[in-house]
Amino acid sequence: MRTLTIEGLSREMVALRASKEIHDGTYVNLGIGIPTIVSNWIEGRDVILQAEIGMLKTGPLATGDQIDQDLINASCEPVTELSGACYFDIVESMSIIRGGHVDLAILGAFQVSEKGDFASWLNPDRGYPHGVGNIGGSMDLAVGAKRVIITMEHTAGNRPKIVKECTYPLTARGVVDLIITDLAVIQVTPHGLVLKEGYPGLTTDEIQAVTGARLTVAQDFKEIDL
Amino acid sequence: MRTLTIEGLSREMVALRASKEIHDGTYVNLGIGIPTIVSNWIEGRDVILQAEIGMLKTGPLATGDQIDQDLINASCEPVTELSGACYFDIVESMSIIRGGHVDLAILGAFQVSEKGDFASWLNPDRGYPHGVGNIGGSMDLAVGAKRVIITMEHTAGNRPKIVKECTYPLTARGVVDLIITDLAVIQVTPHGLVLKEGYPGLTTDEIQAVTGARLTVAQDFKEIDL
Amino acid sequence: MNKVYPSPDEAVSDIPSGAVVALGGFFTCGTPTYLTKALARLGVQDLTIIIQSFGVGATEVNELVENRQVKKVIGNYPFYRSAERGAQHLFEQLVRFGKIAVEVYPMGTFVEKMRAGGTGIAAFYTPTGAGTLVAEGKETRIFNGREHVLETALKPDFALVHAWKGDTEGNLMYRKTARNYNAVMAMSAKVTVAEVEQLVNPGEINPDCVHTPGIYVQRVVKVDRLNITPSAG
Amino acid sequence: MNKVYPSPDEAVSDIPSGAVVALGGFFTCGTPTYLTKALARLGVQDLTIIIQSFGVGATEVNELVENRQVKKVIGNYPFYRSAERGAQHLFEQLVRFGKIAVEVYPMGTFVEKMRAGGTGIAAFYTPTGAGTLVAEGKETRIFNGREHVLETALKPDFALVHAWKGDTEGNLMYRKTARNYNAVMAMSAKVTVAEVEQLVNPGEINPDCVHTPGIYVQRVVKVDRLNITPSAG
Repeated sequence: MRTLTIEGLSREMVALRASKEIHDGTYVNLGIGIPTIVSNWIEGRDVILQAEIGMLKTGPLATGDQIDQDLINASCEPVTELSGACYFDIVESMSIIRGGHVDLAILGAFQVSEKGDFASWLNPDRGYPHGVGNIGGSMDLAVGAKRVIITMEHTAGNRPKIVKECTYPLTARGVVDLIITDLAVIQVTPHGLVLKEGYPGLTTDEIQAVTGARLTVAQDFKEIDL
Repeated sequence: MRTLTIEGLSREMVALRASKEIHDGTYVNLGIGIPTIVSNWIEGRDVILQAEIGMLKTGPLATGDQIDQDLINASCEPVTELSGACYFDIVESMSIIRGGHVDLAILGAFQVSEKGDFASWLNPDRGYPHGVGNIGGSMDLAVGAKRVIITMEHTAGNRPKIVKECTYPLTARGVVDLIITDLAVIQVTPHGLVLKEGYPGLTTDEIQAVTGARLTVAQDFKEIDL
Repeated sequence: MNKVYPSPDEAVSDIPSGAVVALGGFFTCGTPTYLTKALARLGVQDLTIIIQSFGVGATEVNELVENRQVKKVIGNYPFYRSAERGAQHLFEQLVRFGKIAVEVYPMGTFVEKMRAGGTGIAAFYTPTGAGTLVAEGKETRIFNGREHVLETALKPDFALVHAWKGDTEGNLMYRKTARNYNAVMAMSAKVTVAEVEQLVNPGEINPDCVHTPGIYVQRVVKVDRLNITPSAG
Repeated sequence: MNKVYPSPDEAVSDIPSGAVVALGGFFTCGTPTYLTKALARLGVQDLTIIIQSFGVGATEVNELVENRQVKKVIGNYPFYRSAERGAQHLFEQLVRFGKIAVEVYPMGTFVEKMRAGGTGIAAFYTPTGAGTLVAEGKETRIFNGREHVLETALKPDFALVHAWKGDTEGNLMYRKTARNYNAVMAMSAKVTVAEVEQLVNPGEINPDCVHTPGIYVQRVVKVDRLNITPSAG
């Protein structure tokens, strides 16, 4: 058995893999972190981005003269608007999200469980009072989007982030459809986790070894398809 | 004792009396019937009319070239807009009404009780199935407006419309503040109805005789103040 | 993301019998005339129609009644104000004889139920209707000393709405009081079809003035502006 | 109906200690900078502040913390994303040591609670937060096979909001994503004070493009447009 010191996919490549899950003609919300990078891979495609702050058709990050202080994304970065954009308030934005109008949300997470629960908003290590953390739009996206994909590192140091039961406070229960990490693509099914794709050269046993929940290997298991 | 064949105030005069309850600098919603006529008496005053259909600063009825098919009131009459008007959808319109943002609603009724209940939306004589009638915005205005004034004929034929208990299906319970009829102005208080003003020449006993609930005569009872 | 359909008939062609269909408009104002006529031509049956008002104004709605396509109406102001006119009206006759079921709600509850359907809220407590026939058979509860009625979400299968301006991706703008029920029905339905008087390209509507974000709208049809005389019939 | 106040200080002068005050804005975008500074100058204490975020962006909000005017915060994203930066931030330190109470809600619940306060709905059932810490101590109920959490209305005493354009009667228009929380806070509060970059006469805003109808706004103050560099701190 070899030691796993493998690099895995870069964040950019994880985002690229995630971008392949986006169908043309759909509305997508991208969370903070790796999901934000996904936007670089869909420029020019027939995909409309929704932003929590109250916008449809968010364009790429604004630079130089494009920067408008009244036009930011949920990470407070200046962005641009594409032709046909529209603005609305956060009540409407949350109606769009919670009401099931967004086709796909791609989010980050601390942990994902084999049941499709995930935890993303409260790191207990920060030591805040009970139940206090940065929720943002994550819980609404989790319950409202028609499909939820989590993109994240496969492990935090040596600790698996894909687990049997989340130990961090949950964002939502049973909502994750697909997990895309630097090492694998894993589908959440009613029968547990199915390993669909792996990092080139890694065996399924090696992936299982860094995963905290049991993986069933898909019949069509293959190398991650970029 | 004389027979009451008195005419009482015309609908226009009832509306005029009601208009005196409107304070400058307030937002007012006027119902169908006599309340609609009130708008004639407040032209030029610093009062803003709210319309259920989704408008602030409704102006007088439109005539001739002013008529715009996209600009009507809740009675489907073409109206005009005053400078500074704005439009919104009916969800927002009902937020304004139910949310307590309207200072005064002037509405019509079939019956008003001594407790301030009133009935205005379902005439059982029309013979519809149980609970089916034209509600419109009446129930929302009744519970939402900061002050509710009912303008109506004092009686329907010989039948009192001001009663101990409403026999018609209620619009709302305990919400009426003031009743203005062709014969009297009556305040609803926690201790019952107080007769404040009467039609010139009518005695308080004569008004009591055509009223189905007990009236307390106000110490400052006077002729209707037009 | 081109959502333009070539005709009203094609835009409503998959509405099945038994569907729940919301029709925008307030009396004669902002009604989806072309789409409603297309629905009448389609001839599907057993429809549940969500609409402010049946008797008054928009005659094309009555085609649905004359064709016996309507099983049930959910609305707010179903009848003519005048009892005499109402008595002569086919819709009211069918209601009286139990051929069409009618469910009425206070205006605020009516729209809030649809908004709840569109916004993913299952139910809400409103003070409107407490202590009246509207509350019959419903749960009530005291909040802040005041009785409230529990009302649940209403989510139409389809909404047919009328807008003044729309772009090819479904962003809509309404004109004056023609906005009325159209906006909430558009956000509420599973499939929203909008007829628009002016069809424009993305970017031609001021992004700060869009009333219905395109994400709520699945289909757009260009229609001519009709000349309508406002009238409560 | 002239609602114009001569200065931010005069427009907030009656906010008492212990008041519940909502502050619009999302990080650095659309924040009521002038009104917040005026509230800091006013020096009232024991405030409950309703705001998206404390740590990030808008520094004038931190003046309220430095002055020890804040008893409690109700929000959605209170802290810096970076633990290191947060640890150095007075607000987070005060929270950690229990000097400022914090109540957080999912974004949709946070705004829906305020909307409920403004629209006269006492409470609502949302699927968001079900099965999480957010639902602790709250009633839950199954609708359509899915667990929902009962959340109640939140009605601030005052809202301080920032708008791009406002007329003297309080009709407001926001610009791009600066609309964010401002609209719902304006409709929710008992008293709403708006600072506006452009103060115009009634009729100078397109009536179809008003975002906040004037009926929700009690006071309007003209302020200069600031030059802000968007930054999450």
